[in-house]
Amino acid sequence: MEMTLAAPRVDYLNVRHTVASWLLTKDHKRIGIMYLVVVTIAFFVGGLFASLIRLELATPAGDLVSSDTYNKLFTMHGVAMVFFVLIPAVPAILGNFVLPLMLGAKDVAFPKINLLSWYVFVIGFLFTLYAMITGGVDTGWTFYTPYSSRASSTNVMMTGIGVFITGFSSILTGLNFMVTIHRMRAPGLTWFRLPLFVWAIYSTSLVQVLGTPVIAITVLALAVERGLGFGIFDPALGGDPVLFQHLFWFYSHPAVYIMILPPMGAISEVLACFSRKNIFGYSFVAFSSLAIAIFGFLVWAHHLFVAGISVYSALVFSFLTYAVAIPSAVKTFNWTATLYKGAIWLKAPMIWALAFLGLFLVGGLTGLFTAALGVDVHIHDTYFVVAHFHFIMVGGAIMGYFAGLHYWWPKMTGRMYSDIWAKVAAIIVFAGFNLTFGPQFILGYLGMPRRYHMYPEEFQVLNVLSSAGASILAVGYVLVAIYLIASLFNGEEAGDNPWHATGLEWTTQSPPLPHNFETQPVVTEGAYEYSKREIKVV
Amino acid sequence: MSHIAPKSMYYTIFGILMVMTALTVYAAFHHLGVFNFPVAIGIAITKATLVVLFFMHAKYSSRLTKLFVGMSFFFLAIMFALTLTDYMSRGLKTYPGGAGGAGYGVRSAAPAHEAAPAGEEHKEGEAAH
Amino acid sequence: MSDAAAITGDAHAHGHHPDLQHHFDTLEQQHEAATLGMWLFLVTEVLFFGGLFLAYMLYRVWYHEAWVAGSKELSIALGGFNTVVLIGSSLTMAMAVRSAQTGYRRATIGWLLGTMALGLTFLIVKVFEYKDKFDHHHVPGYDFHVDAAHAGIAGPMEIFFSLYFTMTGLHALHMIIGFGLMSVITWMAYKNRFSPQWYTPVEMSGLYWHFVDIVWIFLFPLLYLVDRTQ
Amino acid sequence: MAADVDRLYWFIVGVTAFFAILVCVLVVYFAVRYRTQDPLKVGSPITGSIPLELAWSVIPFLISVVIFAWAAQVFFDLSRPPDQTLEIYATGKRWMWKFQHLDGKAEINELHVPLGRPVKVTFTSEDVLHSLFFPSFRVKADAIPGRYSTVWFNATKTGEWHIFCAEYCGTRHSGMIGTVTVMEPAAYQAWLSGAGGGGTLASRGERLFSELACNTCHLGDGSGRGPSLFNKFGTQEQLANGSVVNVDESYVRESILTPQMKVVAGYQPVMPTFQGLLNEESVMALIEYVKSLQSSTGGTATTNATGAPAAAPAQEKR
Repeated sequence: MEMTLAAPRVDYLNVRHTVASWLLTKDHKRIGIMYLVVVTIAFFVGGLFASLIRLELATPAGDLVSSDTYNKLFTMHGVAMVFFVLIPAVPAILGNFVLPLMLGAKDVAFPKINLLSWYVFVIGFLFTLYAMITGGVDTGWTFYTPYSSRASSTNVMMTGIGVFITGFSSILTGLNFMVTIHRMRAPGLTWFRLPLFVWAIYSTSLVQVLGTPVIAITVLALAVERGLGFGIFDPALGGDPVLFQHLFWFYSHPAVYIMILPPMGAISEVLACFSRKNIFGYSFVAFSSLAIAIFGFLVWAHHLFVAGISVYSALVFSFLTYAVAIPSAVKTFNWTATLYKGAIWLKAPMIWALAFLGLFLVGGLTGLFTAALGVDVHIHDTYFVVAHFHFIMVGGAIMGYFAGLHYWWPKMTGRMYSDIWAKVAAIIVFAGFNLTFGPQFILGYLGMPRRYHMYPEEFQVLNVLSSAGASILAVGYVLVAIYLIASLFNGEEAGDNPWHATGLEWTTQSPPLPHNFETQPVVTEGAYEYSKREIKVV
Repeated sequence: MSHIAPKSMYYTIFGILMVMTALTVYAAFHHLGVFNFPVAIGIAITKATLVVLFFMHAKYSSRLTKLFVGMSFFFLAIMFALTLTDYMSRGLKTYPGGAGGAGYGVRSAAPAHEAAPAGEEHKEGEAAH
Repeated sequence: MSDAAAITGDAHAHGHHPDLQHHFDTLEQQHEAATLGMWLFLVTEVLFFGGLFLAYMLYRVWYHEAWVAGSKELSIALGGFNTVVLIGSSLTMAMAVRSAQTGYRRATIGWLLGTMALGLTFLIVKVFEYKDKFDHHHVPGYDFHVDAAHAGIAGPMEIFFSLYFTMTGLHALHMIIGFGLMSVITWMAYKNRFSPQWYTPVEMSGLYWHFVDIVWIFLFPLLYLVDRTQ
Repeated sequence: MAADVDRLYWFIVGVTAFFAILVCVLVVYFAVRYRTQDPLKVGSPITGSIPLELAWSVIPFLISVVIFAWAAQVFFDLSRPPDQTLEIYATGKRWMWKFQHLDGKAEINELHVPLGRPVKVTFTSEDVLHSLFFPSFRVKADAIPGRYSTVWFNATKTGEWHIFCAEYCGTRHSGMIGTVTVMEPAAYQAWLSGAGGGGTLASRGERLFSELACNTCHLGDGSGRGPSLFNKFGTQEQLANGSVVNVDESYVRESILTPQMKVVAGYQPVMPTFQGLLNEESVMALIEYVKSLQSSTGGTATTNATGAPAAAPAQEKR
């Protein structure tokens, strides 16, 4: 690993500088960075919509934008965030960057397909962006028929095409990672020596491969119904709109696990590193990822408890939903136990990870309410549900993504950001987040339905609190962007292993070589054998 | 690199597939009651299995490949089975002689109807004692 | 890729087989990865069509009469002919892969051309079938109507034809993509790119083609043969 | 019912708060207790504990099962209207709720109900999906075009409460709201006998029944081209294709709009469709009329709920 420091080191960033060398790259690390750019744009687009939504909801009357505009805002917020931020964030950015490094591989199994999936992703995003700019779409990100197929007069087709195309990116990425994990592991890197992030990515890929085609066909069926006048879900012909919801959620519920599993993996890495010890119950955490991925396919109709499915079916799905809660609980307890008797080094990634733990905990536990049939009848489609899934997806997935991003940022860029500012940002985001979405649980139980442009006046106090929280949240996110970008220009050299972490990605230089490793790494021990390293008794 | 199967195997499989195609058409013209559908789908599954095993060499592939093939049909079966829990039970009553579920109504049972409109006021009085 | 390798002076697996990509150690590993990837792609295809089959199943149970009536509007002769053609093309494809395995270039090209010819035949027949539906106003959303005897089940029959067109249309689209794939492979075979050591593209295209065949194996009885006795 | 939901709700609040606080306290305690500034210090090599893993898998599972069972019980109660409900029909259309009382009175975005009496609302949608949501009564269900859904509640407090549409339905989704007024039974009676109406719903159905010439085929004695509809509602009907169907609101609706789909055994599929000729209110009036054709009392009240299906005469035979 000794590098001659006399000449500037060659790394994946400075090996070529032309634009073409980026746009035609097959290097998984560069592709990861390119995803980072597009996803960040999508994040701020979605965030802009969210800000406008919260601004409008500061008053009960619809006085900032028209109802039609408001409906477009929450739809486009959902579409941008779900399909272009949450789903690709951790797998396509961090997964692309660190997965081959963690495996000791030179690249993913299919580098060309990897590049192709980035292009597919961008094309899908451009279609969606075009749909947003030329009038927007107002169906809600769920595209429920018959509103989407017969009633809405907005750009449903264009958005649907965008989502459809993006789905292929997700499929190709998942497929690529699965084959990579099966076939490209370094010598000695057995399944139970894999970092938990790899287990998480594998489980995610499984969901991407199995679930995404179903949303593709669902959107396609919607497209032929809307575009060609076919009738597959059309109640006027005797079709069943609930069937659309079944198909939609067969993908979109597991998609929640596409969003949350990889951040869970990143959290395992960060917690192990900054506790300086093994993950408590490695195999339980590893298998709980797989279990979540598989059980995740058995619970979709808990989105349909009041949608007109049979009571017996609701019973089955409610029970299965409680079953999928268990692996998540197991993970949380194991993470907590990991901290026990660790040597806890509270650097910025750890702060983000601990914030994740708190928020994900609330998100997961409030899932017990929505899965409970008798309660769900009341809270379904209210702000309770909005708060619940934001705790999972923003409190969980986005916090986990930021934890991972802060953890691997020095590896990706070779630069270190300001630790203090990063901690401040984590605390601001944590506080702002709780203030934004905490009151929404109460709003929901009081009965405020989601997707409401105007609301009765008695809900105003809680809505103002929520909007105030959102502005704090926005400050936090902008702060993150500022200090991370600043680190590129004036950040300290990070060094190859600033966190003194285990894992193959830290054995190569920062930023890594174009082909990752000088020599083929050979693995002889488990992923988190901190205790076998330099032991220093205090 | 891979197993090379004899030409005769491919021709045999093709022959079997042709026979089964003829069989499925033949079966469609005979009234088999509820069995028409299972027979048709059974023949189709057999044909598909033959193609997968021999034409697509799944028989000679790694266990992992076989696992993936099985996985796709496993999850497809989950999709069908769990969706059917809804569609197959929509017509059931929630309790004997009673009402269908709240909002789960379509093909479900009707409440035993009790109130004819003309009796409304009369009943109102009853309920209030 | 290779430029980067040159700069770092990283001495890795170049100089083996020309088709061995830099990030694999052996052709064997590369082939296995490709096979696995292709099968995973087919897994997604199974679930892709699966969604439509699910819709088909549910409506078939609900609207059996409409399904029977709709099915009778389809031509068993043409559908059956196409089934034979497509299974035949699967045979020629399997033989093409076998020829590539054993290194017979001319035979490979011949079988591939045969596969393409059969695929084209299928598509041409499909065009005539579609045209017939247009003539009989059986295209949903496009002046759809059914004869008076079925007026009461016109709605569900429209659903039947919606599914018919979506499923066979998607299948035909897969055929067209497969045809394009075959053209490329044939050209590669013509350029003598394959050898018994490396014929992965032929095999992968073969897997895809067989999958498209399997979809039709289900579509034929489900759409054309619902119940001919009623 | 609302009280039952709330009890369950607060139980889950208790359980989740316990675990949330437990984990948060442990995380914060560990993070403070074991913190270090020394990056080279390592933690204890603890890799796991099977008993602990089992404990925190099994205990949450058992708690989940308790919540599941309790919630399922509440759900079944919510799904199961009691006998002797006050029936109200409703239609959702963009962007209003239309309520139809059996005595003929109709309301838009307003609903008056008596205190202390179970009310059952049977509703559908004329266009896209809606969801009829009574937050104060803790019930909601989606309104689906072409199908009937029901919710029921028993108001325990007088006053005015919200009605919301909870399923996104387009531009004025947030304006598709209304007020349910819970009144003392006496006040309710007074309100009911006030102006408005125009005959009961069933009598409107009866009028339609003859205007549309339904009565030329559906003769009372069953000798017509269509089956008699007397004492039909709530029974089971043998269909021409061999299956059996429950004669409920949905089946009557289906028979009016797509009459050839489920033909009664022994009859020819000769009935014309009324799709496009009837609006949802008219269909509901017809259904109410068919419902009123009960037993020997012939249109007057029959409160014998339990006996009705069993006492119904045998199916039509030809």
